Amino acid sequence: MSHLTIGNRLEKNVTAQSMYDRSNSLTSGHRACQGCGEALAARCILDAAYIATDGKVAVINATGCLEVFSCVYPENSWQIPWLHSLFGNAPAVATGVAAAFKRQGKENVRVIAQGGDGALADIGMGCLSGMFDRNDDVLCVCYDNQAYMNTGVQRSGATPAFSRTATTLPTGDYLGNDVQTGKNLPKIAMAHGIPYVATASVSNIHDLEKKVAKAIHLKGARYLHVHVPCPLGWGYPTSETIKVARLAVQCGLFPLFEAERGKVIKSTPINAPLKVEEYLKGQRRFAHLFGKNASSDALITLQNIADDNIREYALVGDPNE
Amino acid sequence: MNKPFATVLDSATSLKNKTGSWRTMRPEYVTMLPPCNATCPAGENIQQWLSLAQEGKFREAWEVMVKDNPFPATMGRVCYHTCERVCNRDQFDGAVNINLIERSIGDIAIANGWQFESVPETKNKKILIIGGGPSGLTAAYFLRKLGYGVAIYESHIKLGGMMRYGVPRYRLPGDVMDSEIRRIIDMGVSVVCNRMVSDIKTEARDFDAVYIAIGAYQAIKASLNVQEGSNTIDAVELLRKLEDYPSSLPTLGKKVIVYGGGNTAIDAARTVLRLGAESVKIVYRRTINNLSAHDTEIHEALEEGIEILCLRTINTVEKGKVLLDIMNYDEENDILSKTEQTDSLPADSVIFAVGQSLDKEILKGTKEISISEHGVIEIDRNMMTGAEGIFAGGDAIMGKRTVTHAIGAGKKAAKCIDAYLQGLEPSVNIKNPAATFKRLNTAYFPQNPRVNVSRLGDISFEEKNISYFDQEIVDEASRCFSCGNCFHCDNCYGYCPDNAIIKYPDGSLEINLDYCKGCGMCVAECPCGSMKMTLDE
Amino acid sequence: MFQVRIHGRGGQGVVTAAEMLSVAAFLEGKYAQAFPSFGSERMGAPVMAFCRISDKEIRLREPIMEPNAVIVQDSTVIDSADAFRGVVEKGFILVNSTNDIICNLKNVTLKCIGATEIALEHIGRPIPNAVLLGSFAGLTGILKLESVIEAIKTKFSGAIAEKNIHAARVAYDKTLGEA
Amino acid sequence: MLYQLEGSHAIARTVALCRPGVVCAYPISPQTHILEGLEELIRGKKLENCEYLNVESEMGALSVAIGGEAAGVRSYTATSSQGLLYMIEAVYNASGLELPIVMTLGNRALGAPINIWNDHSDAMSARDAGWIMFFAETNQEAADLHILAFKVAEKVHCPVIVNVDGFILTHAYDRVDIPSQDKVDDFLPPYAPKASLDVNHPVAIGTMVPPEYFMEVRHLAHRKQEDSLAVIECTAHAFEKKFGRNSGGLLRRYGSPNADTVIVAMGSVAGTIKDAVDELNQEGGQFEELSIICYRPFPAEALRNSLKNAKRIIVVEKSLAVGIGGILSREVELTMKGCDVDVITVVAGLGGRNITKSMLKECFNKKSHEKITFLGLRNDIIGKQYVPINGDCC
Repeated sequence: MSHLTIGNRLEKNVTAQSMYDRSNSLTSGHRACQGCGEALAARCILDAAYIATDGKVAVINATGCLEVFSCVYPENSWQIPWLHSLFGNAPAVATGVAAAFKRQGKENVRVIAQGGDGALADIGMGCLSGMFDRNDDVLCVCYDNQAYMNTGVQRSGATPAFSRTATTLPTGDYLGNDVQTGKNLPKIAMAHGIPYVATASVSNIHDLEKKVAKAIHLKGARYLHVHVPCPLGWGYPTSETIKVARLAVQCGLFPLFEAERGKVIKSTPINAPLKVEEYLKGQRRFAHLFGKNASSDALITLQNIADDNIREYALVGDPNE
Repeated sequence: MNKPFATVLDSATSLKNKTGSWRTMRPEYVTMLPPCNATCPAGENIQQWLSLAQEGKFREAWEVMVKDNPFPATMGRVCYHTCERVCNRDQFDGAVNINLIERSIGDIAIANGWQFESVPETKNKKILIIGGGPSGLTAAYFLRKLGYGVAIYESHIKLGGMMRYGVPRYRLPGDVMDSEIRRIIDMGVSVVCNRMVSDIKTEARDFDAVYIAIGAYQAIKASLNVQEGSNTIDAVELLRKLEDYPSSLPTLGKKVIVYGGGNTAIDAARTVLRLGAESVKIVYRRTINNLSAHDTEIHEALEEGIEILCLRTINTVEKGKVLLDIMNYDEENDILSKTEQTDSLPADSVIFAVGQSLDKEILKGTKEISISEHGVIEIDRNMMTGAEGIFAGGDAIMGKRTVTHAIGAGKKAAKCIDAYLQGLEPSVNIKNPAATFKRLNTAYFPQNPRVNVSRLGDISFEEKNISYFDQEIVDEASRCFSCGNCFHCDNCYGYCPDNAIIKYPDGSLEINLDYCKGCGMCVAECPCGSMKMTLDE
Repeated sequence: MFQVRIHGRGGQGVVTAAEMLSVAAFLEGKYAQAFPSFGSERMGAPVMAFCRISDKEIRLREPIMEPNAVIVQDSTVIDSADAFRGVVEKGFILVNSTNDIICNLKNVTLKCIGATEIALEHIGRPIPNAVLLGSFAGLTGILKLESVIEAIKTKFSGAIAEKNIHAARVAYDKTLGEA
Repeated sequence: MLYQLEGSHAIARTVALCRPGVVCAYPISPQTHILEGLEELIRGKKLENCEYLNVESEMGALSVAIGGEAAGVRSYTATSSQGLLYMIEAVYNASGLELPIVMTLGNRALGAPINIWNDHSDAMSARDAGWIMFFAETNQEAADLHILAFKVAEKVHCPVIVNVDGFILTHAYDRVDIPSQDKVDDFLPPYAPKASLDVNHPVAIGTMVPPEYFMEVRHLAHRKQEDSLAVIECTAHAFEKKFGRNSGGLLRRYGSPNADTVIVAMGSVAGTIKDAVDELNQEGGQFEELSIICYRPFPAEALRNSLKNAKRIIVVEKSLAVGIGGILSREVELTMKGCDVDVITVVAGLGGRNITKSMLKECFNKKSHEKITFLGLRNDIIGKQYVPINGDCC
């Protein structure tokens, strides 16, 4: 018996994902890769939103893997109202939908804009920032798989340091994506002072669902940044998506927290942080940091990033508390 | 107005895209044999009753226990719980306290007067069981359940065998044992105590089969020099006298030496401490690591102040003292040899606990029953002796003389006798593959060390009340990893990116191969290793 | 068709003046078309605006090159903007100035009026456009003063409107008085 | 009721009468006064039940309108020039999703060089985007076309751009009749979407369409636009019946009915051309003016019928396809294929260059034309600045 598992035979419906009659907002037959973290996270988030709103939720999807694998004529995997417009405009379209619902007196129908890190951190950041700026009544969900997966794993503004992508191939002295680059989208969201910003991991469905349930009913602009490993882009066996996501959290590289009006109010503790190597070593995108031409400097740099997160978000609780 | 062509689609039309065709490997649910179950001499389904205990279903848990073992309260006290030694959780944060849970539930059964179902004697066949110890009683229990008539002839004045005469009362209170024996007898077993059997064949005439479960009561004599005037007694005899005729106990004096390294030696030492000895020393020929007694028993004995002197053999017992040879033990080659050195210890009395053997007396009249070179009754794989219809089991046939093994033997004997009487071969249990630690995904089990309840208190024959409270049972049982057995955590269902696991309203799960792409996430995230990937056909 | 060109600097209400003129004409049942010289001029830069007034629908969309009247809101732009260019015979030139202005055109009525001074006195701000429209009504007789006053009301409200109207009336009377 | 109004405000007030539920825009000259006007009407509660959104870019503006329309609410936006280019991806998207958004385009040149003045380059950049495109001649028509645009858009489920010449119309004060709310309501019923985001009937909008079906999607879009021609004509008749004036439709003819020379144009320049044609005909000429009001779908059949007796067609257009020449004129030429008629391209008014009546008259009077004429081109500059590139490969 465990309280960390998705369900619990002694307690019904501990999570939306454990319900035998869950909504399966994203249903079977979609064309996501085997072991897709994004497909899983999307279903979890939208099912949680579905329950929290009694089915009154509509989704605006940016172009990207999620859109391409879920809705190719004549096969649609969605079981909720869903709209795809463009790569860079999902938050703005969602604003329009929310405005229309308000106009129709249907503000109880909650609007979610969703897309990948490319769609939101890069090409759509203007529209995202505008949506935050106006405090539009939209929950924006970013499925962060840290590169442009749909086009073949190119670097995005969310690609981590030293990561190998098709456009940051380690060669010679070049160790993959440069340090001191990239965008911290949750912090950018927080800087807008919007009502709610949270990070979540597909490896912690309980936490993810709680954050969705909270965020979905708040008024104004909300942002949820979800870490979704990609077996293809990151280079690990398809069965290890949850494991990789879990390790990212447990080493401190992906801190889980909640912020309200720009201030962190809560973080999820990791009691015994793992070394970043535990997370990195199973992924081909970091393989050049290990083995013959291993770079201890790079590992130290990444460990420092994790350690900074652990300090900044107080991930290791004060034992006196 | 019709929807725009192609750009607008009804929901869930992708269901016709059967992504199962992408798969090369597929997951399947498996049931693996948890190490606790695998190692239990009585063949208990520990994992299953722990699972029920987690749910607070103590009656159901007890019902599962007594499917294999009619003595939960007894076993929860005297079993040396090999299950805990192999428990996968031992590699994580401490084995589940299986023994104490069993005892606690056994006690609840006694307190609530839960009884076994009385089965009519539908088989019209009678079986004689010679010996009313754990093996004989267990055989009686299972045979009654199968509808046979059963009679037990017991040579002692009370039933219980080694449970009564080998285990001291501070470990197993008489009322607990009596309750569990009574429950079996109440199923309709006829019992004759104080009845020595001298001619098995003659006795067997009125029965369709016989089960010899006479134990091993003959104390093995150590080859040493016992001088006159010295005060010696066999441990078996001491314990029996204490049970049946306490007044006939010899005076042991203040300083007592116990000779031997098994559980009986420890039992005897702790018993004489309780009888008033001031100093009790165990003399053992090998090193402390080689003691065959159970670790917890040794530990408790030491805690009670008993000294264990290793690498010593008794050469001579004199009045008031023993003379010892100091030994050398080559552990690697298992060679024990005397050194030149000697030692002596003051001793008001010496108790021998160097082993027991079968009392061959009753077998004399039955030539077909042969005795092995190890001094036990020889049986075939179906537990039958050389004599047709006469079976044997328990301490009389084997080296591992524990109550738990005896119970296991009694259970198997009943099965073999049943098969024999029906002219069949006994069914063979096909064992599932082992649920090893590395199959588990311990990420789902937060550190939660086991809760021990202290056994120590005043040194007396009174057992301290150390059963778990109900909630403690639930909490400790909840530590079970459920190795290799689905505990319905729904991880497979919740983590499947393709919704290729169907969950039914009753919680049962099924893999929907129409959509399963074979990513293996369900298998990887199964906490208990009850799924595996297999090549797709 | 009567065509008016207004010159001035950004911020002086040149475009507003043209619009008010068109509104005044509209109120008299005429067709009118007002439009600025489009550009991205900032405060202080020379600007122009135009107004056509006609009894028929106006379809022409070209800038006014041969105006029947020119209004100069700021006399310092006269040279640089060539403000009097193309004024037709019997045309009118109305300049916001207390000095005499030299004009070489023949058969053109030139009138100078200290509109900024009047604006400062009656409005309190140096915005001469409404003042000049009052003077324009008096000078040309193309529009009634009452129409100009109604047009002013569409651009200003409350006390500001009253002050502008008063200043326009003063300018109208002054222009007529000096005629 | 008649008003003397700035064109932008006439448009804003008319759009408000159409009761949009979502209005969003991003400032860009010369469209800006329209959104300011609407903002004022909405905040002042003259237009109720409407969400006004100040967006961060034109991409955001049209995207918000896409969202609003997809959720089943009449949505409106406006832009100009670079703004249209900035949102062009969404322009194609809106028509592909069959969302009947109405957008005003305050026509303006495209940079570089940056130029804020009027021409039709922006409209031409979106001519193949699948939107219906109207061009307004006057501010009255600019206002009226918005009522027609909503009506047509929602009938055929296709977005509409109403082209209004920047500054020339948007900033001009003119007499405009603003109809009553009752009349507009009567003409334009509430919006009934073809498909929308509805929790009771969930659909997915905006699927990916593979090669097996894509051509059919495009073919259907083309057929729909062709069918829209009749709808546009019929709606203009209905409008005339309701409001008592001719606005919109496919095209409009003016002048001598059997003229040798027909001047084809779009937008406000038609007014100046009409004055020129009147004068030329008074001087004994045979000229006719033809305005294309509905540029997309292109009214080829109506145009061919109107021009079948012409000897000479002069297309005055405010745009230039560098490397090929006229755009509208080429389309007219293709339309007249097989007829014995000269089609002459007159590129005029680029980047706000004045188009005067006298320039036009002179041009129309010329007996022979170059294949392409740049009206009012400053040959002194060209003479200095044009240096032929020699034909070598390096």
